[in-house]
Amino acid sequence: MHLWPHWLALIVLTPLVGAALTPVVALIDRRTPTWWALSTMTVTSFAATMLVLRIFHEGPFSYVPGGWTAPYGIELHFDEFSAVVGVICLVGWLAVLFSSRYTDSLPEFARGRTPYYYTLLLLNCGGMIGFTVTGDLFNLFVFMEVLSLSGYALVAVGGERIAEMAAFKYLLMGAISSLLVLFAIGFLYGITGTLNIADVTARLHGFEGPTAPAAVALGMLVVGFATKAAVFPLHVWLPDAHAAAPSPVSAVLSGLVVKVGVIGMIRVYRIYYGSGMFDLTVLNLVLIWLGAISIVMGAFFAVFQDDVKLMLAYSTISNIGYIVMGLGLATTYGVIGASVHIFNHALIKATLFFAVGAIIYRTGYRTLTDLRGVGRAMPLTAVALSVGAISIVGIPPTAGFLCKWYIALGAFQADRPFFGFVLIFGALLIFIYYIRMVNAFYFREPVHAEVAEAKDAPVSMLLPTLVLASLCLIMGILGRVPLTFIEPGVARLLAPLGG
Amino acid sequence: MLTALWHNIDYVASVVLFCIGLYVVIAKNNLIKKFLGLNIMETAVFAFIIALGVIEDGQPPIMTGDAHGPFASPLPQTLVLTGIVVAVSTTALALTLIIRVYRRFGTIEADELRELE
Amino acid sequence: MRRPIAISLAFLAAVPLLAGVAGLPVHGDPSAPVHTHVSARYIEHGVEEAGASNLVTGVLLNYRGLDAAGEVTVIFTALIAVLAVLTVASTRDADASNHDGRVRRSDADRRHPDHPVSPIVHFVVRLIAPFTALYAAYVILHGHVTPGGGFQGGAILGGLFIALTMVLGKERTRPLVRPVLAPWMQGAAVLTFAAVGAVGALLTGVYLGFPVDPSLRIVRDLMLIALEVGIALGGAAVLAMIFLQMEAS
Amino acid sequence: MEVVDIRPLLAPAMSFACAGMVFLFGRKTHWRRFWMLSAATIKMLIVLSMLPGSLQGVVYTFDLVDFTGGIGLGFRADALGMFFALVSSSLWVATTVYAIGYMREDEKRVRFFGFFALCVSTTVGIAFAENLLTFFLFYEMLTICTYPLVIHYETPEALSAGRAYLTYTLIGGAFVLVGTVMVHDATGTISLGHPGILDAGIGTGRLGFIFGLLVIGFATKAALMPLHGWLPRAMVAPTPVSALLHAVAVVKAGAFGIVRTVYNVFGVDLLDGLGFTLPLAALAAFTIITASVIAIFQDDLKRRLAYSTISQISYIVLAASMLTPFAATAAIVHFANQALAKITMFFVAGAIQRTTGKTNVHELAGIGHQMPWTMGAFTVASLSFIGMPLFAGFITKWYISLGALESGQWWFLLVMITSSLLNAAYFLPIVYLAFFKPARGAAAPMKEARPTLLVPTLVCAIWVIALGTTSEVAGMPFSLAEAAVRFVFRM
Amino acid sequence: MSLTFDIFLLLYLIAAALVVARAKDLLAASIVFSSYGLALCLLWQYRGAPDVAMTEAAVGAGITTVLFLVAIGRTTRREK
Repeated sequence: MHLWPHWLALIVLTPLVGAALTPVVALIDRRTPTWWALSTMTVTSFAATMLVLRIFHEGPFSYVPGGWTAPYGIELHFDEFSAVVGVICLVGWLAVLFSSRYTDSLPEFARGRTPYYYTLLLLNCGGMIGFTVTGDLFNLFVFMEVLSLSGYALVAVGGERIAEMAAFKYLLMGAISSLLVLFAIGFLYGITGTLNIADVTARLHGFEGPTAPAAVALGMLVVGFATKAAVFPLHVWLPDAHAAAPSPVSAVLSGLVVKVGVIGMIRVYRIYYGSGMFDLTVLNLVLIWLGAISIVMGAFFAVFQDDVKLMLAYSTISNIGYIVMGLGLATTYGVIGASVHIFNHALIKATLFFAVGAIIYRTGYRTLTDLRGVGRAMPLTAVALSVGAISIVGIPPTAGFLCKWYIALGAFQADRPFFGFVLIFGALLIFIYYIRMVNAFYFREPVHAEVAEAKDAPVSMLLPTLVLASLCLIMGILGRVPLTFIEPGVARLLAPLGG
Repeated sequence: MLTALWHNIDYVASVVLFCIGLYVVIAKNNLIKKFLGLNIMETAVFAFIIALGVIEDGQPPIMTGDAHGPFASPLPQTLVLTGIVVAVSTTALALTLIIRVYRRFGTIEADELRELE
Repeated sequence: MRRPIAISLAFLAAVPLLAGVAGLPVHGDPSAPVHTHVSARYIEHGVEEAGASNLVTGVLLNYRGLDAAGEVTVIFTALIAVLAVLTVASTRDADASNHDGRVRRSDADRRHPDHPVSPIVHFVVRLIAPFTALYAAYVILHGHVTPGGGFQGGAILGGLFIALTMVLGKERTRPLVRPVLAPWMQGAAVLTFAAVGAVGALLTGVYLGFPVDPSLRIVRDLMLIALEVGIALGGAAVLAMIFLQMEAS
Repeated sequence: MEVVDIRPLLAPAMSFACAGMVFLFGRKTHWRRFWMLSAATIKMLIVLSMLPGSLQGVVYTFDLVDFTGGIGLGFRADALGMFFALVSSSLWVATTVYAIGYMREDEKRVRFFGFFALCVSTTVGIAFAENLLTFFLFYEMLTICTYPLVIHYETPEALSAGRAYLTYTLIGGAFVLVGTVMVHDATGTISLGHPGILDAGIGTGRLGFIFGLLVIGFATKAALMPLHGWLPRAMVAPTPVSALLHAVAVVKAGAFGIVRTVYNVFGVDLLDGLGFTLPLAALAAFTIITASVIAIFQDDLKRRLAYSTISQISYIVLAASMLTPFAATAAIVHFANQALAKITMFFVAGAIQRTTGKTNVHELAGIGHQMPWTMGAFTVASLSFIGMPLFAGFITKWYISLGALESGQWWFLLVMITSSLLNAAYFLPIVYLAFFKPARGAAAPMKEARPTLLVPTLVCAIWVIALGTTSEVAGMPFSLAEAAVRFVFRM
Repeated sequence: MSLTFDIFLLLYLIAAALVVARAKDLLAASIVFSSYGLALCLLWQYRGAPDVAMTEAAVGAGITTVLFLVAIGRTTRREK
């Protein structure tokens, strides 16, 4: 049997089945869950590679489990935006590797949380993968729940003092947003009688009858996904949750899980642009403004944080602002920039959280004041951190640059130069923070002996960090590749708008 | 408009329930209470989706020999089945977190927790 | 302060929602898209295509099998999440056998002894327990013909287990949750879906495919029943373990 | 004629590599010196090796990476860039020697020399930047690399000066970036390889916006008033850094940016029709006069020099905004003239401070007898600034005046004359004090600065005279400036 | 399905929800919530959704309530 057509099903199933078996293999030995999770992610990554290769060759394609063609069955649909599975697998794989030593430092893990931790990590990745590749609205919701539930638990699993509280806050907002999405799916189903995204789009095209349900559904979907993506003012759950989680989890949450909201929004846009039911100018304007506020506010709060992880969490809000703004601009450049930033920000943020995690692992401190002088003690980690830092600011030739450039261009293309300014000043604010960080890490005398005597991170942490850091550079230099890759997808998304 | 609402009385009821739930989630201070509110919201959405599949003088979509139509749509029912499972999962995790929070801080009132943080 | 905001927000949500529902096709209207589009085919061909008279089961397991797979994954996730969050430092005797979610006698246990239960409840629960179990089995195995199915039956089984635990105490029900078996039980539903899906892939060429050929009808029915049983066992195990874990915390 | 050649990349890479070596292996003094000196020399030789070709109109280009559609990193050594690169790379050698002498006892030498090398690397990067993005990149890197130098002593004063410096220049950088994006949006290219890429079809409003953004962005670094606030405060830095900031790198980078904006982004023809440059010229004139007046009242020698710098840099801006060939020549030549004279002065100030510990002007009475060679060099530089013929500064003033006449804006002449008088008013008293006022108390015996400080000072002073006398000699920097002007004015 | 019964059920649901909202005693709120679930179950049975009704009875009214009770037992019964 040739596996070629089945990768799409396998990529969804592998992590889930792997997760289901993780508690089983945990019976064998304390270390097996790590290796098991690692090999599961390896298989998944292989599947992701095959899928990305296939879309390079053929363009978007579908798979129908059960053989019931859409709209009667569930369709898995792989388009350019789904290629984000590549980065999900990569970061997931590295996060597992990173965790192998990291979890030793968490007291709670000495008492049997380890297998559950890996199970949740796999479930989280599996949920995200399912979410990105499904072509069915309700299936989207189901996978969203898988990844959300595991995400809530992963926040709490580290045992930080406020972890459970942060997780609960995250859960409450996440659950409400999920409900909004489900409600909206109900509305769309009520007026179209179908759940398949493409079919919903087709049936809404030239829809006769009251449009109010579709409009309400649109509103709820946007609010729901914006909450998942932590767009201002629905971001309140994010900083605590991402700061309280164990660092590899923070990398996954900040780099990937919030992006799920954005991908959800892209799917929503696909429906509503495609059906041409509404003129979305006002919504887009709202999104642009919210994006702009997120950028500035996130960056502003980030600047004043002493806690490194908290500051990274705020910078995530800022970066989500970029993406949302790019989407809202609804110009080719803007949307391309936003879509590529989904990929690149995942790499960058994971780099940063890994590096910070390694530093915390070695020193036990997490504020700038405490970590003075750590750059000299842990040179390689600090170099990776610096690379991530300049990437997130968007300095060429790193990964963060081209996307922001494109989003800024998109702002000018949409004749909204003001937002170009906002974008650049947001980057500037973040830049100030990183200068503070570099200053503290390299040019101040250590205040703690642990910091001064720290050794560079162990290989299992250093390797993921450095791999990602070098990818930040490579993706910057080869920035054209993702841009051209995503372009047909964006063109298809925006085609109904004309031009 | 009002007639439309009257004919769709199931829908209206679920909207009302949804809003009551929303009110509880936002207004109440106690985390368990908040989550009771969320459960009300969830059931409201389920009621809404079930109502979508209802058909006039309908039968359950079970095709045993003597059954005759019209049949209610089976699809919304499957959605709600899944939804209920999701809801109970969320509830279980939320209550677990609440228990842990109580162990750590000795309270589950949101404002007191905010001060303790 | 909080209440006015909440009330206004609730009203703010109510207005568009009401406007939205007012625009929906009239409740129960047979010509609504819900009944004419996708569902129409289910009702018309569902029985022979999906192999279940109960169309809900048919749709859930066959047409939209991936949803059901996702559903069991969700509840599995919930269990793992609960286990991960509640496996806490208070149990100092931790060792490898702790991974299984088996209930341990912890400090918490000693603080909260099992509540004494009135003899009547005790008696009633014990009396109906076998019948409940039988009913659950019926619901599970007959789910493709009558209302019910794997998850409903699983929930009943889980509920039964919980009731028994409350009445008889953990000591008596613990043997039901064997350490070696527990992890398998947790993931039973997910694994069943994977296995049945793989069998389907071998038979029909698509994952979770069910053979439609009349000669293979028995295979299809077996697959469906396997799914039902898997979901039921997994669901019951998950619900029971969630309860036990919370109870033991 | 354009030739693909790696040398424009190699030049900045050289000091970059040097910085790396210093950071990695800089703990040993002799190794550090070896790296610094050899890198400085090799780099100067690389730049010099391009000079003959450049004089004949050859442009060396090297595209490092092209991200997409013209956005990329590229290097291009045209005449204008060559001029700037030549100035900075040759002065690097002098400053390196000086700094080795000056920083001999300092504890944080590794950091100092590492970032020092990085600064020069980025300066040459700015000179050779093929497009606005590359320009911006090096421009920002320069900001970052000078920050550790400014805060070198880490006193509260130094830290606050560093913060002010960063605030000004980073915000300026953001303006530049916005401008760059707008240029790309308007034209689809951001290349600096043409005598103007924008055209009037874009609309005056937008053009004005872009011009404002770029000029404001660059003016923060060029310390054009009222954006000069950071510069006097940054005087807390060690003297070689001040010399670097003022003469070679930072301020010049800002001025160079304005020159690039005027000549390569907008182009003379376009700006001539738009009239944006008139306010810029007025601002520059205002800065020249005001800064000079403030300088008169400064007692701290370095602060006086700082205000003098603000004034002098505006010459470049003023000349550039006149949009005539003569004035353009002046603008370009002034890069060298001002750099050499000012670096001489800073070297002197540092030498005095290191040798006698004096930092204020009023303490300098009689110091000319104590350090005759040093103060001689100072006198040469002063005369150059005043605009005495045979000194470098004269060339600038002469060509600006010619440009003023050429464009018919006679009031620039007034500015020139006033500023010469003011220059005299704040420099000559120092010379007078040094040589003709007896020292208070017992006259100190003659005690020159140590050779590592003295020799670079004298070399620079000699160059000030050389530049002032050899403008007609072929192969000297002046002819390079003329080549640049020919390109800009499409002659 | 009579309209009166419909309206009665729906009103009961809303009333139960309001009681849940108002009750200071979390235990009481949970019990009322359980009855709310049973009412829903009844409603759905009449709406032609016996599968969902069964699930709601077992899970929504049953297990969810048990979980709430356990949580209340582990934390606090009174809402402040």
